[in-house]
Amino acid sequence: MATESTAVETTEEEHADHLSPANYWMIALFLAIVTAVEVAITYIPGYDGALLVTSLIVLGIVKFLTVVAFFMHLKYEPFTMNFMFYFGLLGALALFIAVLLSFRALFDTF
Amino acid sequence: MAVAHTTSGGLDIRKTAMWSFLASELMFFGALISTFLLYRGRTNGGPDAEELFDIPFTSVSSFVLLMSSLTMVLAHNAWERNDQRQLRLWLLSTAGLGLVFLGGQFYEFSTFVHEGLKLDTSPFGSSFYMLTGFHGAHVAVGVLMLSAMSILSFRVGLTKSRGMNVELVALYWHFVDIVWIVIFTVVYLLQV
Amino acid sequence: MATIVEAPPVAPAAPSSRGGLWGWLTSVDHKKIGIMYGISAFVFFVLGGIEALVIRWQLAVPDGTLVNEEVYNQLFTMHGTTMVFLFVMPVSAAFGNYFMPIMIGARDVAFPRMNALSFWIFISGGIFISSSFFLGGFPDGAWVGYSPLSTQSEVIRMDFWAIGLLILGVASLLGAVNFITTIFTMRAPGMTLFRMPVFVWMQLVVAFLLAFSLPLVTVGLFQVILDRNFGTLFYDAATGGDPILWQHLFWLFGHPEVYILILPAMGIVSEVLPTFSRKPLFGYQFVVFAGAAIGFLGFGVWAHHMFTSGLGPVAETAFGLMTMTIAVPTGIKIFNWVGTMWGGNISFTTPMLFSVGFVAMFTIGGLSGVTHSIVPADTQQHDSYYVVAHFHYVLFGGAVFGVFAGVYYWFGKVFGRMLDETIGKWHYWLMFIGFNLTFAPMHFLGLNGMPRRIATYGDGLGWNYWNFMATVGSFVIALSILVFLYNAVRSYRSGELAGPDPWDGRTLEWTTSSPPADYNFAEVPVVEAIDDFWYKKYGEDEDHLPVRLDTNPLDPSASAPQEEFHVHLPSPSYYPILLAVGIVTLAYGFLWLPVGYLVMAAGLGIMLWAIFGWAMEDIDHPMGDNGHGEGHADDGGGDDAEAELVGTSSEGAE
Amino acid sequence: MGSHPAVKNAVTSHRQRRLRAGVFVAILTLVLAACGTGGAQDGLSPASERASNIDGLFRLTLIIAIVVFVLVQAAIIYTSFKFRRKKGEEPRPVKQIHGNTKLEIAWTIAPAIILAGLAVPTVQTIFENAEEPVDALEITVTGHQWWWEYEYTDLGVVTANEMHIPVGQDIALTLTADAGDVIHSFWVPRLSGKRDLVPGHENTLTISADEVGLFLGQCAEFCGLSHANMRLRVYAHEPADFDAWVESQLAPATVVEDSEGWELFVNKGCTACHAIDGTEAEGGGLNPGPNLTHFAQRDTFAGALYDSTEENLSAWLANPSELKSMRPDLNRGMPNLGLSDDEIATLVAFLQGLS
Repeated sequence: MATESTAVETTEEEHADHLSPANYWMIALFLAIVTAVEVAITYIPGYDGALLVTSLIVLGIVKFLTVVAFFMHLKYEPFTMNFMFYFGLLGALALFIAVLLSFRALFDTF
Repeated sequence: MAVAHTTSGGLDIRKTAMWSFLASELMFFGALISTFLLYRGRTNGGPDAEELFDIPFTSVSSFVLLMSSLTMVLAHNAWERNDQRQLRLWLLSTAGLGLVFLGGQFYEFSTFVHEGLKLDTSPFGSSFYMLTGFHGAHVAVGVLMLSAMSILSFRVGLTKSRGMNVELVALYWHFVDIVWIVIFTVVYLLQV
Repeated sequence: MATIVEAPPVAPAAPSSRGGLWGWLTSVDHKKIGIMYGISAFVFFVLGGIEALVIRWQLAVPDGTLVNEEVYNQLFTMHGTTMVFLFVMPVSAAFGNYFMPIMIGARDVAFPRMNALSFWIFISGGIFISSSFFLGGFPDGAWVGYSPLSTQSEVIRMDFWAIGLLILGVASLLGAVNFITTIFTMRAPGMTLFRMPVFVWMQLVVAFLLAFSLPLVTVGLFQVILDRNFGTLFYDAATGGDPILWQHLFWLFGHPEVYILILPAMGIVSEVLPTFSRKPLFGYQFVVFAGAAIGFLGFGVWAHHMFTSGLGPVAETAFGLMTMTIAVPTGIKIFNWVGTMWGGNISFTTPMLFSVGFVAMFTIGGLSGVTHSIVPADTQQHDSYYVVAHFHYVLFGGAVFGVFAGVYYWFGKVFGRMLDETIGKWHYWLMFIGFNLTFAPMHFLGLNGMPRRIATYGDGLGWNYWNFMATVGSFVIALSILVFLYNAVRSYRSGELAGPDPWDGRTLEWTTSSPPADYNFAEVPVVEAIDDFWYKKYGEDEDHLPVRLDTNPLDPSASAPQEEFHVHLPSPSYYPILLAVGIVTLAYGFLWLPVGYLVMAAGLGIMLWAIFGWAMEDIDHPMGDNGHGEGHADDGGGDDAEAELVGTSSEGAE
Repeated sequence: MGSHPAVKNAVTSHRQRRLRAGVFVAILTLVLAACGTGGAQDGLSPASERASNIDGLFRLTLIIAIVVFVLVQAAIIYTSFKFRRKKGEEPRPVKQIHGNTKLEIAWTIAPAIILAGLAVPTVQTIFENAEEPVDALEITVTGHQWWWEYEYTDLGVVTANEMHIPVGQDIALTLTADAGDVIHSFWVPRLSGKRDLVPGHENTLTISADEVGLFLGQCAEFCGLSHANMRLRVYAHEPADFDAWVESQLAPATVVEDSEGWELFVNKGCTACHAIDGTEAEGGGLNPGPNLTHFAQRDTFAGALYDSTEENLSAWLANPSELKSMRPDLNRGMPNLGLSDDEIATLVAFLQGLS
């Protein structure tokens, strides 16, 4: 690698201390609770159909974004990286929803 | 625009590469999950999701993987503080939790096969095993990298000046975790 | 014209550790890798061309008997596969590898060893697929490999195809990650995104297209391999599998792929037209945005390849309209290219001829593309020779003309000597005539009801005349390629010396020597504008006309002996080629299970050895370099991380 | 699109402009006339309402495309000549123009408007051609490697490769392929666009014929070895003639069950694949072949590839794969039964007796 890496080091310092281990434990606790809620609501009688599906998807998204933003520090990364990842995420979602729609296979059995 | 010395825009070279690779991986798992969603009802007379899935069991292994993200981020934190002892501890715990998850998946697969769902039973079976199998392979690669990292940590010590390994492995590991978050919700919870 | 400085007759003798065959095999220099990409792509181009000639000879007259159906099906499958994956893609990678880093003022790509790995995986994948010829026959399921035909053939030919494409996919994905990273992080000071040459922009868009589309076909290819070898039921209609799924996965990749093939050529043309018009590119930002828009929209139109598969009128309408919208950014590009020439002082050199030919021929391909978006009309055109005509106007009239524009434009930069202009013009006009003679008649053939991929056709359907003309045309193209080959060999040996800036160029590559030094720039350039080099050469008089300045903006290395500069460079490495050998060994073993398990084990062993060696390699080892032994704190560990990146992609999923 | 300055300057006077327009229209007419061959498989000679819809839409698009083509190419050629540097001339400094936002907006909007204009009839035709026909004759088309099977669902007629339809009536095709087969595509260019036959799917396509005649077509989706030899014929009759054809198809097979030919037909295993209605030969098996009940009424055989002459049939029975590439070893296509010359003669006579 021909270029020096001084710039690397400086950006490194910038976000190193955003979160402490205590924060991470709290986030993990939060994730654990969300998971527990996810599992729990599938056992509540009468809590099913669109309501259940929506709740599960929302909770899943919350977990997903929490890990990405804090554990993976994407929240503290430059725009370019956020753009690449979320662009890919939204792109993947849109494409696959379109594909499943074309098979009429998205909403029929949920 | 600042006329800086080296990397334009202050982007870290290896992290940029890793994030673009992970974005690409999103598409990969997206296609696998879509295939599963398309085929989930096509059981060809074989067992279906409701018969097979053991939600309490899978919840535990999901929890294990989720917690491995915590240990990973703690390892990363220790590495940033140059705390070799903590780093080793958390790296090894992460690898261990990963192994527990893999063990759970092995147990799950053998149970399913026992109950009559094989790779060639139905499109449902094919797509289920392909999706979870590829995820498992990713976990296994992660465990290998974590082990290599731990060995390096014992032998030479991993410091911030010695490259970006821990950071990159952490990104990869969390990615494997978030994919499982989606799989757990979409493939398991929504199917029963 | 710039002064012509003394340059060595051929590529300069490299330091011993970097020279010779071993030097090429272990090189991590993006320029050498670019040259290797270019030459191997050209070899595949000739192979694919020979396949095409046999196809055309067979179809010259009705009920042709040169080859039988079995051979014919193999030939057109390999023609398509070769031209798409083994010629146009790698030749774009060749230009990208060689010029992208130089054009952004970098000394190399972000991950030089990964770059070498991309190339070696590509070449082993190409050899893997082509070797099927000696091991049971070429793949014969068409380049689109539609299931269940691809899962039906009992012979291993389609395994060669599916596994080969997986291998090539790994190569492209690594290349894409490398290019994205390079363009985002390695630009010279002042080289903001919107000062980058359009060629670099197009490489960036292509890298994103690859990164986002390859995984989709990867999943599909795995499904085909699993179906063929492990009894999975993804495409087995009897048990509920759905063959249409493959079409979605393939075209979700396959349509962006079309833009992966054409955008680099558009980038080349966007460099050539301004240089020879002596004007900046008209509407730079619009051209860039149009390129990005084409790439983005390219993901939303895959189903227009499936208008006859029974999507239903609603989906057909949606995808038809989406397809139409792509004509808008494409039109913007064409108008801006004409606008670039307008008011210029155009010199019709060979690269310029090819570029203007590109614009003219691509327009035809674009317009016939619009007729495909008219869904009902497409149900007549689909899978007919009309489509063959269309995509050859895009990929031959477009991509290949663009590639040759690039070859004539940059040959002097790469090899130090210019291609001969007179022979070049012969080449151009022969190719232009041959191309139109070959492919224009196919429009008529298709509209007259001739389907594609047929080994023979009956007499009395009114197809004889145009088929014969197309065959004549294809041999004119072949002749033009011979002329080019003659030109290339002759000029490489004794062509006119190029000097650093033979065309009075506008971008950074012309500030360096021809060929550039290993380290590209002795001094990393500082960029202040689009077409920075031009504005360092020319000021403006009171009428806003450019006036040549007295300063010498060339990089010091362009006019001085190379030994004076000591720039830290990555050492050569033999692990990339070793890793590629391991991967291809693994692939060969897979085809002949259970005996192959031993071969696979060997392949895996080689791979592990290579990955381990890669991670542990001290890339500053004094033996491997020009003696630059100075420590570089970041490198050892950093490449460790790079190795792991590679490890995940080759072992894990893709 | 015409807003480019090159175009404005290219045309110098009114008279010239009119002259050029005249020449252009003349050439266009010639080109369009020269395009069609009028052949039996010529997509530019539509013979049904839906094919005409498609053709009209295509011609509209083509005219617009040709206008755009001429304008753009004229601009390129004009610019190339006007601004070229002559041989031996020194490079001349020119103004470094970076762009013009107004022009950019113009040539973004102009194509968009043209396309929007094209979109309207396109969408109309998509839905028009997808409309379910009323009082249609229903035929299920099954694609096989490498021949076509037609089942007239309401009439109880089963035939192969040659489809007979009445003039002026909509024919509702249901298109499918067996689970073990591959994707094919049904295409009779003069009657309609093509539609795929996908294993596990049932696609629909409506065709019709405005005139009596023979319309040719062939498989348009690559389906393996003998894709090129998977041809089909559609015969359009006056309704009365069509009824007569149906009647002849419904008549019992003219088979003498203890004739030498029948014995041979059974003993050589032909019945494993080929059905003859009204006899014990029910076909089916791993590789169902064409129903032969009224074979002698057909003009062609082997995927409509060969005329049903004695000579062709004899050659076929002697070695089918020599006349048409097939893979009988993989249950795709007719096997070589190793017949003697006498047996072949007997079987050909038997087949030609199946009227």
